[in-house]
Amino acid sequence: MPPAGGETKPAAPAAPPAAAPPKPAAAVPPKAPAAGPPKEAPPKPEPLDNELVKRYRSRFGNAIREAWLDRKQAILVVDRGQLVEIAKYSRDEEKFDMLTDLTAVDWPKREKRFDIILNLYSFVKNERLRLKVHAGENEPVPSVTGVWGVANWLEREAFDMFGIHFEGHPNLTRILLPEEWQGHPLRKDYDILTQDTAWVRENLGIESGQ
Amino acid sequence: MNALIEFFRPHLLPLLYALVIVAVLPLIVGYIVLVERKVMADMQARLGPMRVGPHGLLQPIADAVKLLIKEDIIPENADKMLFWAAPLISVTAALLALAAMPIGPKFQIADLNIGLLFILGISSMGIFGIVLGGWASNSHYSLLGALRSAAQLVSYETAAGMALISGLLLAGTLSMHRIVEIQAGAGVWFMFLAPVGFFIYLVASIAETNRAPFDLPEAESELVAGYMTEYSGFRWSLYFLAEYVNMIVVGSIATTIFLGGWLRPFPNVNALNFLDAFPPLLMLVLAGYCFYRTPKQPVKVQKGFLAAVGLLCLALAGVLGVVLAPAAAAFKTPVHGTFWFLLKVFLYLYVFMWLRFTLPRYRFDQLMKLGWHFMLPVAIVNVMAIAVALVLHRPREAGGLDWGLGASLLVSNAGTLIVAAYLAAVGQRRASPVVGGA
Amino acid sequence: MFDKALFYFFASLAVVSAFLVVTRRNAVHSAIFLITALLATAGIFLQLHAEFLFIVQIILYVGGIMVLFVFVIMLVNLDVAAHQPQFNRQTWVASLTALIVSGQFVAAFYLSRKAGSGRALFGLPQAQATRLDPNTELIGLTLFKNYMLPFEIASILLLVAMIGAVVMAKRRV
Amino acid sequence: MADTRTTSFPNVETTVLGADEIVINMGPQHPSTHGVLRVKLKLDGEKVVNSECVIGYLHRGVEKIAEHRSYQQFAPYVDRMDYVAAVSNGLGYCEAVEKLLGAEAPPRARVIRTILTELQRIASHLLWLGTHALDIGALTPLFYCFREREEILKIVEKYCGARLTTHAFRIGGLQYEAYDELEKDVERFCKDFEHKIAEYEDLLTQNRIWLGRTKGIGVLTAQQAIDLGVTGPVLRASGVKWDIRKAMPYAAYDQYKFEIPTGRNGDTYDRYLVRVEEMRQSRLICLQAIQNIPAGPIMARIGKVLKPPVGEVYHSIEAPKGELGYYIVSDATIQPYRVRIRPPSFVNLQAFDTMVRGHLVADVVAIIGTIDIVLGEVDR
Repeated sequence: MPPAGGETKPAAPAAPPAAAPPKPAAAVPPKAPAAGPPKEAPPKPEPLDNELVKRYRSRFGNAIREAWLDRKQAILVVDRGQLVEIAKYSRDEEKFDMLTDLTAVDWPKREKRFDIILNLYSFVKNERLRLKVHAGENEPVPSVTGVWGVANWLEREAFDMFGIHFEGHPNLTRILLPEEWQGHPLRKDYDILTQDTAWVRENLGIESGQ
Repeated sequence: MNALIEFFRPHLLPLLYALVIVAVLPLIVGYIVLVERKVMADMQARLGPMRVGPHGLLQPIADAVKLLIKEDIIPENADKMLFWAAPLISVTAALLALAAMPIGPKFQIADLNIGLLFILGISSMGIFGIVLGGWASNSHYSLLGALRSAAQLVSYETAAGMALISGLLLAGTLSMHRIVEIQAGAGVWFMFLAPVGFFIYLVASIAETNRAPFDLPEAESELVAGYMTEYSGFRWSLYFLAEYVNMIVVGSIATTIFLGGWLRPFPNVNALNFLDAFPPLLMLVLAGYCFYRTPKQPVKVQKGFLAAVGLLCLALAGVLGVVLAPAAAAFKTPVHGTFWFLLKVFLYLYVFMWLRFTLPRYRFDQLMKLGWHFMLPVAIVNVMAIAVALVLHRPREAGGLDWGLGASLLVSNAGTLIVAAYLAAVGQRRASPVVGGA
Repeated sequence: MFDKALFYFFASLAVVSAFLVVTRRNAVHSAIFLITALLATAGIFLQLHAEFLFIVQIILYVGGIMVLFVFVIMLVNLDVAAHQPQFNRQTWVASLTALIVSGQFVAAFYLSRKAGSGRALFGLPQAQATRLDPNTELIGLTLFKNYMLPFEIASILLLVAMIGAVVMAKRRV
Repeated sequence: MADTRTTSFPNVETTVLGADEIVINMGPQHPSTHGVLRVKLKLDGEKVVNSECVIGYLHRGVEKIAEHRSYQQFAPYVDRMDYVAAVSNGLGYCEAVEKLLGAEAPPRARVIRTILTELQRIASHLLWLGTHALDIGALTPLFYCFREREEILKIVEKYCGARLTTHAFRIGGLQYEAYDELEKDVERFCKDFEHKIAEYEDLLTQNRIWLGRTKGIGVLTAQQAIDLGVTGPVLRASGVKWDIRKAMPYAAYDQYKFEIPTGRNGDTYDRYLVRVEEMRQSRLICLQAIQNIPAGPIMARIGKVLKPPVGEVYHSIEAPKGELGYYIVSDATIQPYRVRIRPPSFVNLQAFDTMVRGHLVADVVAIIGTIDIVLGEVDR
């Protein structure tokens, strides 16, 4: 698949109009825009092994892949297959009763390109916990809508923006973009030149399609 | 030919009155709108219209011109004939109702012996203008708005009618002229004898004219502008005219039945005769204010206009003052009567405006519940209580008042209030919130 | 003369709009012509100095019943009915009946004219030519004194009908 | 769903009689959907069976834009999300990047940030109160609210030159020193504002029609609210005493005393009361803050080119509408690798369906108003 950003373009739509991707006017030379430096796994500032992680490990064993602390925030990388069980356990036993946020990050150069990130909050402990799941291009992720109702729209948004398929979601449709839109904008290999120009031309009547 | 002239002779004065009313009313309505906007602005810490004429005094004229030259749009699939006729029905019904209204002791087109019934009957025909207009527009908004308006109008008309009956029982006649005369004879306005009836009529008449807080057919956010949605320009302004004329009509009815019509406050108390000086003084104050503001106007034309308004007020003050002279005593009652009548109607309408800018809007089901579960029962109980009081203390002549009658009326009104409180309490205990609060 | 002109105006208005009620295909238009017919009749009442009847006609028939009528017509979709033929096999029966009834009217009219001013048709007392002055009061007195019982019976009948309608309309309690 | 999508969006699609269930469409052009929200309602008579929000009409791809801008360049974009509370958006973003950098704004900057953010919270609540009351039919509160909001905007304008999309703060502190009369202006505003709140309450709080239109409408229990991730005044009205300003203090909130108002029934009326009380508390915070604005620098030393070390951070603040979170991933370049914005309006709007079921159509408007959404933030 084509790597990120603006290279390896067929010559056809040469000289794109003003809105080309990064190039801020500032003198700072940006590095290769999208695909960052990730060395297949993000660095781990401080491995974490406190009581909480121990409880998780004792309960789920190898399903808890990694645990580290980044800027004093706890991050747990967990197995994709057991996400729902871990989520249920987090809610019921560990009292992480609110799913604050669910989103994803795209690392196109990695073997499993998506990080799905669940930001949990516990009212009782006044503590946050971040669960991470890795998923490849076409690998479905179990939906946590059954655990937290809020996941419904958040997963739809992640589907809309990244094309991540959430298995067991009651209504996995696009939420912000039009139903017929092609492509998933927050993927790193998507930019203004590769966007769905046909839709824009047809529905908005903008000739350039941008 | 002679026969024709003979036939028309007794009708000359009424014809003149009718002409005056039809010619002047749109202007009055325009200025009521201006006053409403000014009152609204004042309550909302704003200035309101200030651009057209000094203090926006020419705004109604500008609005009228704008409305008249607007494009007249008729929706393609509308029922053309009805779309065209509906606003006319509304306006005609509203204007006709004024025919039996005693604006002054002499200023009345016709004193019918069925006066009040005539007014109610004719003004109820205005519903057809609303319903047919809504239907003819061929739009869902219009139709739903029209049906809601009509449903609201019909429901509250019953309560309003019942409230008026309490006044009729006290007067013993339907003739509007006689009702005022009887109040003069009794020396007390019926508002004080049947206060519950008056307040029921006040609320019901607000609902009947689709004003806030009962303005849902027009302002309910789902229905855009209700039955007027598809109307524009001249036709729209006819509806608008009808609506405001209806307000004037209900105000006049309330003034006549409950507020002593053209009578001065305390007409029989000679010690308060100095109140006769109030009309000319009010006009003098207005004139003085106009002259005071005149030099502060930025443009010469505006200065002139404001001065002219001041002069007009001065002239009115003169007329109102001159008739106080013993030599012109014959003219005193008609002139001052008209003044007091108009002042009372205006104050009544001021209450409408005041409520509109103070209260949120009812929901439709709450509105209907208020009408049928609270207002109507209270109105019926009120009529029965007053009838019982009158039977127990039959006055010697119609409208005659003595202490026994006063006391029993007091008791009957108190009884009605207890029933009202009970109904309100029951309504609140029901699942859905708030009913009541007259 | 003017009175006569007015009478003929109202009378012809009533007849024409009554005819239009039957012939219009659009139910709303029919309803409007029915209203016009009722109003014209009310005008004739007014000419007879029967103010109370006049206004009751307007309040009850025009302001009350016809409003409900128009309501129902607008809510129920009558587009289909507008496209169906309205003159069907009953036409002949209906025309015959109409003919007979109008024949009776003409006969009665003619007979009463022939009988002269002194005697009236079927021995009924003829109405007084003079105006009954306080006729609102007269109607009230008549209804509540002379015909008290029938009036009350009619009221109860109407009340029963009303309650029945409410009970039938209220599906869910 | 998804069967009635037409290009012209007629506002009422099917109607009146003949069918048991009707689908009614509100918006996206509708006076009381507060922007370009489109709501499809399935009705049984007058009762709402279920609803579906169609959003995205204002989607601008803010998160994508972030990936192509430097950290500083992106800062003004966040003002365009919740554009009635731009200052709060900016605060959240600046603090998140500071956390990512491991820097901290100096005390003076943090106090001034607190003052302006609290003023902005009052302004946002005022706008909400005015429009919400207008939706329910009360005309006058709107003008009163805008009168006071104008005072706040004047202060903000004096401070940074802009009224709506302010870009008031910079990463690492403030760009502008507070102007000379800031304390005096804020104090004058706060002194007046006490009576002004009383004015709004006179018009609404005990009004029977207002009670009838808001009590028991759009009830959300605490359990439902937490399950749906609802935050901010909506959550507090359901009885959960939780406010990020207290739970995880940021800026200078740990220095001030204030209460967290909560409701009991979680209905529209309680949300009204909670927001009104929050305005009072914000006023108190402002009054405390201007007592003692520490002297000192207003910018931390963070350098001109920001290259946060590799890693990620989630930072959230209590925006007027709820929890506004920024999740930023850095790859040690001058551009963020990923900026995720956790918009309170978006998440709270999801609770709309739960709140509206079983209510009458006329209540829909009140319920949309009570969530206090800004479509710029829902759609981003």
